[in-house]
Amino acid sequence: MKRIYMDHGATTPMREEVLEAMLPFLGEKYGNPSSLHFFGRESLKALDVAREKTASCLGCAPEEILFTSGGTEANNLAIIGVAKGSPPGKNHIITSAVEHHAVLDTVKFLGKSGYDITILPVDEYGMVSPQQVEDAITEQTILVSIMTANNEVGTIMPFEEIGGVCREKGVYFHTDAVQAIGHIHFNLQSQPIDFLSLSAHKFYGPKGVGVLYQRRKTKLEQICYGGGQERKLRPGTENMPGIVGLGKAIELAVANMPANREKLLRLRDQLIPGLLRIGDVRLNGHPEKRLPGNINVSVLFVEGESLLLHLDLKGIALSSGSACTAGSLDPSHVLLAMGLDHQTAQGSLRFTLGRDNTPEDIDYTLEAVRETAHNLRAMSPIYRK
Amino acid sequence: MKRIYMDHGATTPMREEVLEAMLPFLGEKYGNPSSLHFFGRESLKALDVAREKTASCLGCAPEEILFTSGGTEANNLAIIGVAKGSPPGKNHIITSAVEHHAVLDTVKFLGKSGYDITILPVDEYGMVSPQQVEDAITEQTILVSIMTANNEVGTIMPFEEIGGVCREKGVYFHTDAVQAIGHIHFNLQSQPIDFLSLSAHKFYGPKGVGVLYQRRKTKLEQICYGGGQERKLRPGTENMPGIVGLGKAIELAVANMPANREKLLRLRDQLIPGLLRIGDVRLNGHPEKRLPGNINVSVLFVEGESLLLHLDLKGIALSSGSACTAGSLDPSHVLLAMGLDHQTAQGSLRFTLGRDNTPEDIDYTLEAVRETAHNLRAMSPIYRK
Amino acid sequence: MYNEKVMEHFQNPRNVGEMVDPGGVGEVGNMRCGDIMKIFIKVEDNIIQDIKFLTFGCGAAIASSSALTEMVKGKTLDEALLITNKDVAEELGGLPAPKLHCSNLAADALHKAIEDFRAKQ
Amino acid sequence: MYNEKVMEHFQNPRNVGEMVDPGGVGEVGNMRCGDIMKIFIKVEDNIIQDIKFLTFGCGAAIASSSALTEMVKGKTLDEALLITNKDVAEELGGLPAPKLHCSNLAADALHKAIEDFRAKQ
Ligand SMILES: Cc1ncc(COP(=O)(O)O)c(C=O)c1O
Ligand SMILES: Cc1ncc(COP(=O)(O)O)c(C=O)c1O
Repeated sequence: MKRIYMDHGATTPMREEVLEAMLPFLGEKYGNPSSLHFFGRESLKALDVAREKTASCLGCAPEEILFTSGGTEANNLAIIGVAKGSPPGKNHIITSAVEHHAVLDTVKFLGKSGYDITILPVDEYGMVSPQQVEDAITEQTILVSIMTANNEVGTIMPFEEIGGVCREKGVYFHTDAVQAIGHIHFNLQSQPIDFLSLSAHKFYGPKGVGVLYQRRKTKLEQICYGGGQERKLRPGTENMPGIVGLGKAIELAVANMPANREKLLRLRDQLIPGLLRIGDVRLNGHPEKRLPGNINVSVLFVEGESLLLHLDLKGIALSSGSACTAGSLDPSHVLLAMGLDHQTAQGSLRFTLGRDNTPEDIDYTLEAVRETAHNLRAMSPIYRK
Repeated sequence: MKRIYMDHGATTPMREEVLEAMLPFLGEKYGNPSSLHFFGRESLKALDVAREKTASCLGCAPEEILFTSGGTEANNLAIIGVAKGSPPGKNHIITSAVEHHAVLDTVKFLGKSGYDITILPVDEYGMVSPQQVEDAITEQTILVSIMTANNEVGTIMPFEEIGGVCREKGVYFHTDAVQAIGHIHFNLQSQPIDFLSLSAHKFYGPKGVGVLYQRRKTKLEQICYGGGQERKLRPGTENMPGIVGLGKAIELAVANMPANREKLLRLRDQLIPGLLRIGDVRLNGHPEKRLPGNINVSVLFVEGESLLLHLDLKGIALSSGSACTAGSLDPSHVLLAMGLDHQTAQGSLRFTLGRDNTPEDIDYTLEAVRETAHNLRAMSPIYRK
Repeated sequence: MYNEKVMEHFQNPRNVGEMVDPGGVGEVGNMRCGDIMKIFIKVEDNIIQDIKFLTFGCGAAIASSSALTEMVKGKTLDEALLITNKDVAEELGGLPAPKLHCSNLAADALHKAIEDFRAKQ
Repeated sequence: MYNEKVMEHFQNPRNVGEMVDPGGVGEVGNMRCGDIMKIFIKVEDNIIQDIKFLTFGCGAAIASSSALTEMVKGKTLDEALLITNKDVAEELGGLPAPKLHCSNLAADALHKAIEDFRAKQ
């Protein structure tokens, strides 16, 4: 069966160039970069190169790049690490209701550990305003963590303006850019961002490796203890193939950004109107300020998992904010925070398009969604014809 | 130049069979195991298989296996995770002076965070006795963490007896088995071990992935927050190629254990006497209770880094406990804890042999060490002819 | 995730639809997990002659509705009342653990439909 | 880690050895990092005619001892006293940061040897 992958927000296929870059480090270049000898020096050099590539893609210095085991760890290190390193009396952290769990649950954990936390509500598009952040900052605030772009609905936050507010108030600003990299241009030297998280497998790189950018002279404590790797802030033998792969992947993602963006926008502008034409379908997230590849809709009167299963049987891979697909009791916390009722949230479908998708994929998908929605609505007790 | 790698304690070359097992997950099998669709299910299945393989190699249940980003994270999760989950009043942790920094520094961190800690001294061989552990356990003790075998000197601890003492006293026992796996047989169903750490790159698997075994019904808190992966105890998108590689690597390591052991013992029994014949060379660590591939010696009157550099120029890769190679002010904390003076510790060399080493390698190495020692001693102000 | 039997019912659900002039109707809804099931029965001589369902819900919800309708067609009301949600899950060869409680409510809906039928007599 | 010039001195150290009947001897030892250096000088007409060293230490320690001996041979004592550890590191084209302070002590040993020589006059 032909399979169409439209779940690039969950993970992406690795690019062949990335695998090629990794292969030597899965083979003969196996040294531990901490070792003094030839094998170690060979790896250390590759580690430095990957760090330089990553830094140059983000517009920062190589010493500001910390490699982690993924986006989750990067977020934890930024948030817990800043909290642990904060001076006495500074114990207030601000985030938003639509963050990924790797931010939200970390902040909530700190909330239970004696920190003051503020979880800002969002508007109907999933957006936080700079004014909200400004109003929430107090004398005790040490950190504001607001994502660059949302993983479920694709909404792009006014992160530069929010960072500007933080800078003005002397508060650290962290942004989870896991979904944004490759779609949004960063130049961290000039942007008011102190910490930024990435995860390689979201931009056609390998799983199990990520980045925390840490602006020079900011205070961060380690959250894991051991060897001296990554300036002692992230100890453990480096995941060399992963890091080398990340370096290659970010280089490609940033270089291909304009072309990729154009391509995704064309596909999206084919998909969205087609979905809306099915009827009783609403677009979730901001109509314009959204990631080019993200299309989140609610197919009213049907439930997401059953939609997904039928589409999967037709070879189409995507995701849903339905409770059943999340293995939780409630549907997507993002959709609920945006004010959707449970039923509408249950019927959400997330398409996240990628570089291999074609206009034919979109046509096929539209037909499949139309048919599935029709069949499921026919058996839905809440559908009124 | 022919290169001879004798630093398998630092990291090992990945086996080809492991790379082969990983390749599909670096290619077309790229799904996120949390995804409901075909791509996700394909990965979930492979995740389950890797977990089952690992469990069967350790003699435990698949549900007792947690995949981590490496040995360091496994140690941190075990120690901080048990500490965080301990009932009020239970705040005492015991470890030894010769642990890897991923254990020792983690315990010391807890010591600074209000926990009571005991760091047991070791004898001249780097060994802790079950009696020492028994004497140190108090009503407040929650955890004893003693490594299975030491990474620097290869000494094998009486870990089963120590575990037995812990079991009797109702205290959790964690063992860092990062260096032991593939050399020591585990059957966790019957051994009194509650937590055990592994790191794949030490047994011919990939870097950036490890295991924490957690005995059923033990209490462990997460130390990182995010998604629901690994029973919520280790959130973040799974490093699928790494985990699949680990599964293959542990299977091979355990299956080849007897043959590999025999081979390493033969090489070791060629290397140790040859080194001692050089003169003014002493063997560090236990004479018998040591890992088969580990040979740690002090070459008196010379310093380790300069030895390493000369041997590296001759194509031989190994490591040293000298301060200069550790990038620290003091030589190996392990050698110092065993009672070596600074000078003797400075001249330590660690050979960790592996499956590709040959008797010819040993001959070549012995000649190289002899020549290097001779030349360096000739310029040493502390050498008396 | 789902076994073949569940998927088969999910793909080809039996007895789907609204019933004209039903003898009894039962509806259960569980907004937490988002499932709503509606069962219609036609009863003659104390026997379930016909049964139909409408379901808003996940794969497990649809498959268990479908399986239930097959299980009870031709049964007496008293026999039908003995069927539990657990029986339906077993008939399907098992359901994933998280689905057992929130999406496996078809028997409850049937019992309500039988109650409704009896109340109308 | 080390640049080529450092490695060249490390592999082929100049002026290694003990001196018979030296004019002055200087020793510095730094047991923290484990380096010990001993410098022997032969002085004639206030000029360093010959110099030798013995060093227990890492690559940086050996290379800086060697480089220093080349730098000062033929210099007057006053010129030699102006040479600092930093000058030695620069002569070597730089040393890794962690080595700058603990393994780069050759100039100190030389100064002690000159002191020793002068004290004996
Ligand atoms: C916005 C966002 N942050 C963080 C993460 C976590 O990344 P990872 O699962 O690679 O640790 C994800 C992806 O799941 C994400 O979409
Ligand atoms: C005994 C021991 N424990 C833990 C570790 C840490 O493992 P990793 O560096 O893979 O995190 C190592 C290796 O460096 C080790 O030898």
